[in-house]
Amino acid sequence: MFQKILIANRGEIALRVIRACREMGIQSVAVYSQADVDSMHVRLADEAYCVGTAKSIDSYLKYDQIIAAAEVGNVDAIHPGYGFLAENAHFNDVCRESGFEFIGPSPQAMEKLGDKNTARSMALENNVPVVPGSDGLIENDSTAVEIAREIGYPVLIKATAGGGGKGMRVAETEDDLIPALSQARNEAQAAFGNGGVYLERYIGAPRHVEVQVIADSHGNVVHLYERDCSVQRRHQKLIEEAPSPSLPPERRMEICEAAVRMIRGADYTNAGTVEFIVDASDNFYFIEVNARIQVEHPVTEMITGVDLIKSQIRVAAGEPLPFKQEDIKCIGHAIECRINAENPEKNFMPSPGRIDSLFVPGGLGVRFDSHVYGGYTVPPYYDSMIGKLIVHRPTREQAIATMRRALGEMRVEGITTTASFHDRVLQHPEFVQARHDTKFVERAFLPQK
Amino acid sequence: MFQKILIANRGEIALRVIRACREMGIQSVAVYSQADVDSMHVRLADEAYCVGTAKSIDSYLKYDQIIAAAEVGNVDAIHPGYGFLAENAHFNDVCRESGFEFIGPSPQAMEKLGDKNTARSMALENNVPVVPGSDGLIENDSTAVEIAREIGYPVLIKATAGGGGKGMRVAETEDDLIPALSQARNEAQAAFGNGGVYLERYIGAPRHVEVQVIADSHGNVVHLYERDCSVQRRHQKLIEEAPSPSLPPERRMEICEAAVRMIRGADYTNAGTVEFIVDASDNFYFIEVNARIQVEHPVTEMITGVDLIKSQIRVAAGEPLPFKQEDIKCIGHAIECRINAENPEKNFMPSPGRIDSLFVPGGLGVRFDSHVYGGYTVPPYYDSMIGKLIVHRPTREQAIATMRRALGEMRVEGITTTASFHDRVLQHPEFVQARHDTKFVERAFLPQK
Amino acid sequence: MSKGGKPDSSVFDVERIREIVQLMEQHDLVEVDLQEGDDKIKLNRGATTAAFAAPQQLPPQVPAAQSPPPPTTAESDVEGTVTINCPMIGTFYLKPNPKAEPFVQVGSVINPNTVVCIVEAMKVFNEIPAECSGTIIEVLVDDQQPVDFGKPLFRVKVNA
Amino acid sequence: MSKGGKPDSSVFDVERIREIVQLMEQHDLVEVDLQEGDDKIKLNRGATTAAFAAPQQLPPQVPAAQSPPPPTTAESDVEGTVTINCPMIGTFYLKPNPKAEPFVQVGSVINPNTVVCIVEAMKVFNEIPAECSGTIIEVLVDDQQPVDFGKPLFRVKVNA
Repeated sequence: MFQKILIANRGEIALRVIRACREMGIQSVAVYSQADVDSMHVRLADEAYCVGTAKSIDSYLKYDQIIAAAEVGNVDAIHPGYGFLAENAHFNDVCRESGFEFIGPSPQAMEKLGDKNTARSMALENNVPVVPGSDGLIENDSTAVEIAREIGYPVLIKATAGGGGKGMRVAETEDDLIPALSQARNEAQAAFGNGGVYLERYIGAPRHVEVQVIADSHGNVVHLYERDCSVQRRHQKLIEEAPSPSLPPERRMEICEAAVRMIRGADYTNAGTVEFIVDASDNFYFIEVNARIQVEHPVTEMITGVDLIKSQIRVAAGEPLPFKQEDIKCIGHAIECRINAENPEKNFMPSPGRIDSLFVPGGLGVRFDSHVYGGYTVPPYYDSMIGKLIVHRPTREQAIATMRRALGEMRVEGITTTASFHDRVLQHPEFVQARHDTKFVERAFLPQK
Repeated sequence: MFQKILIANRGEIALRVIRACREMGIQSVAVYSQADVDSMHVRLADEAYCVGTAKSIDSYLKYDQIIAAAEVGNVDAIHPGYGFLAENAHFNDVCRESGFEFIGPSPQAMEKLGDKNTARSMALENNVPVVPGSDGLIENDSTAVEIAREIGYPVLIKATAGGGGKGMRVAETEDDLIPALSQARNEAQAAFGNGGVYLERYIGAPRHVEVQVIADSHGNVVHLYERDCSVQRRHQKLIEEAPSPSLPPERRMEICEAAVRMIRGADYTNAGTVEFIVDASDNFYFIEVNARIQVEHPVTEMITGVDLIKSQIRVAAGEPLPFKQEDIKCIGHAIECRINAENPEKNFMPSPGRIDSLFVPGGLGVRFDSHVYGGYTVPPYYDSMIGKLIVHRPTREQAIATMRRALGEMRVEGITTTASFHDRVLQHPEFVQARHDTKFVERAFLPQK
Repeated sequence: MSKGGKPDSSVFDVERIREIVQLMEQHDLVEVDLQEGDDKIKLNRGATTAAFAAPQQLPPQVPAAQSPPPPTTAESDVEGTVTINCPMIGTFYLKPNPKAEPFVQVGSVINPNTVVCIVEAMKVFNEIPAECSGTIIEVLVDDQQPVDFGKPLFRVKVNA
Repeated sequence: MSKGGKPDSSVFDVERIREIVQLMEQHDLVEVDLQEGDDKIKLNRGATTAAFAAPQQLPPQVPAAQSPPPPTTAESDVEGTVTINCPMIGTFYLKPNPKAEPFVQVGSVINPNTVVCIVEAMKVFNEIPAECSGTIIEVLVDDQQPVDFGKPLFRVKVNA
């Protein structure tokens, strides 16, 4: 087992990894930017090194400084958390080349799955359903028209290098197709320097369901059931829950097994998430694999009792998984609300600043994963999440009640948070009845343009 | 179901009840002393009424003010928490006479079980093992000698009205008996106005094991397994865990079933705890029934998933228990550390004062039940507990690791707490190997006189 | 002091803006929005932090952690006055019965034994004595409202 | 001082905008919105955040939220001196090799190009230039110790 691990991240996920290390008797090394000197991850780690100035590009994204910190700290392994360098196959490679285990999949698996076309092909090979679409890039307009007819309208045009909605267009009819295609190409070229696009069937208001999988280097692949992350605003997840409140039991087993096939087929080790969209008839389609631990991993931990970060560390150290598929039981229902320093009244404008006073919710069924404290200043340089409020109760109804209670008792004075917005979502009939999809928040809460 | 409940308590247990009410859609009414105006229970309740000055005797113990608050608040029921008026049968009666349901057992059951001799007789009637001893009070010295011979030395002399070790003496041999008897009588007379004493076999270093039971008014009595509370200092529990780490499985079933017989035999409704001592050969002996919710109830909630406060409220409202015995599963291991504002370096001297800054432990498996926050002043008038740190993990070993991690990351600046002491206990081999008993803390940590 | 009020000066007058901003700072204003016809001055300040500390504080008339029962009357924050505070929780009655005159009203001269109100609790109507001498200058609670321990009921100008 | 008040000046008068911006900065204004007929000046300061970043966190010698790599030297809290701060994480070497003399010691006179130490990171021995002129008055780190970004290495009395 590792003696010492460096955490190449900040905020709550840095704390999460430090906590796992401490419980395993592993020394932890934090890195931090000058803006994070008062951060809890710096205080709680066994050692901490400043790696640069506030902006991520000058600190948390600087390979050389992070590797140098790993050398100075004399660590065995590096945990990348999520965001920053977590899905950077090159950094992954550099870590290993420099003699540090990277706690995540191999650079090869990361790279393959990071490319959407390759990932899609792998899904098809492994009998994992994908959204009907073009096999690879669209060569020219006439092929596009043909393929779109096969797929059936509406069709979605997507940039192969894309992300965040850039280079994405919907064509409702054949008349829209050619103009939409050229817009998408131009946007993709401008944004990513790669104008390659592909087509697929447009699924208007899907649910987002993802399956947590973990694989060791001994050929064991185990899923830890699914999460529903359909409460999103502009593709940003706001609320996640496990298990899915709306997937029929037989579909649930199918989607989990598909995810295991995908991970096994990719020769993937460590924790990964297989993302799907689910249409109104409960058909599911593979979207992508997130080759890292995810923000919302705690809901899975709550229903399974499995510590995912410790499992990541064990697997990276070459140990076999300490559980088999049949050991994983799903007990109760868990919900996570991402508490962001944003003003929901002002279009979710970031609200960084000093937290003058804080009351952390507690009591039965409540978990709060956060790096903030009363007197802490939320810096403006990083993402606005200040904590994850997680509840676990025997039923979804009880979990919602506990979450609303916990949101209500949380006090974060000095900055504005999204807690009040979450409370509105949690009492909306669509959410309560689990009839919501990924367009729910826009439809129900955001001002229509 | 009740519309509105008054909580006749303060601190973390007041919060605990308010939380249950909020999740059930019940309005909550807090009462508070002038010293507690900034208290979290005042802020979180739907209404709050000041009932007097700082000292408990002038506020939290004032029946008339509490009943008046219940009238002004127009509540349906009163939850007494623990301590203060919780086991006061007269207050219980006054609540009911004034038209408010008392969330607890009937005054009759409370009174019967509150008397140690009656409770002992009831145990015998219900085939619940008791420590071998005199059937009732010792009439005179010669009977004492006879009975002590039957019981076998060492024998313990105990005041019938006693508590906290007052009026208690051990006689190692027959020579010690008569002097010890008269000392115990005099002390009991002085302390309680009642010199009645009885004899029982002295069990030197027992474990303290108690069984959580809940009964409804429809004849259903269900146990929620046992707790071990052997980590004590001067009869004050410091650390509690569930399940017992040292009781063999068959004994475990026997002790739980004995507790159910006791509660059923006493015509007891609502939550109650049946306390036993367990000797080195795993024989268990009934000690008493605690006719209230207990400080350590969360460890039972963690392993069973049952919300005990909500169950109390439901039962008091006349509802049947929503579960049967066979529904109660014991999952994982839970530990609670009572975090007190005391200085373990200075003989646990209370350390009230302002909490300048607070970092609440979080993460997987951690629950913190507390009314304090950064900027809160711990008043000197009440008990020194500022929170209960509770962990729940699949195994005891993991629970200890998580507790040590959580204790380590807790920051309570401005006052001294017992967190560091708990950490020492948790790494002691006797505790780790579960070989400890109620004398463990004295033996291992306290300066010998 | 201010010259910014001159109706003929431009809204773009930096000197006037400076004065407004200083005012905002001194008085912790977050926003000033002035408009006159087509003229408009709107200023927003960022940190509103000073405002947060205050609310939790104790009502000024009740000392924080007082352990002996406080006097029914307590020094008030208004000089030369005291408040008569409620010694128990209950319902406040200004009149002995609905048709009667109030026990006291603004201007009533009281001595320590003057009954100033009734607080009803548990069906008992408790007559509350003034416990001070002076003149009632303000009734602080409406008739038949719930009151709790320490609640200021009347403000009294004490006899010099 | 202010010339911005001239009613005849254009809204595009940079001098006036500068003054307003200075005001905004000094007084932590987030927004200024001025309108007079069709003339309008509206200024928004991006983040209320500039105010937040600064206070507690940063070591005083390093300017707050500087994004280009900061100067190796920074003003020190001791008057007339600066510190040479470490531009990277690594291991600090005072000497080019174990048997050699230190690059500098107390009393050494340095110019911006003087190599003051080596910081080894990832097997690369980086020579660190002084980037200031003056006299070394204190060596702040022991030889072969780990150093990280921004760590003060030397105190320098700067040339007057």
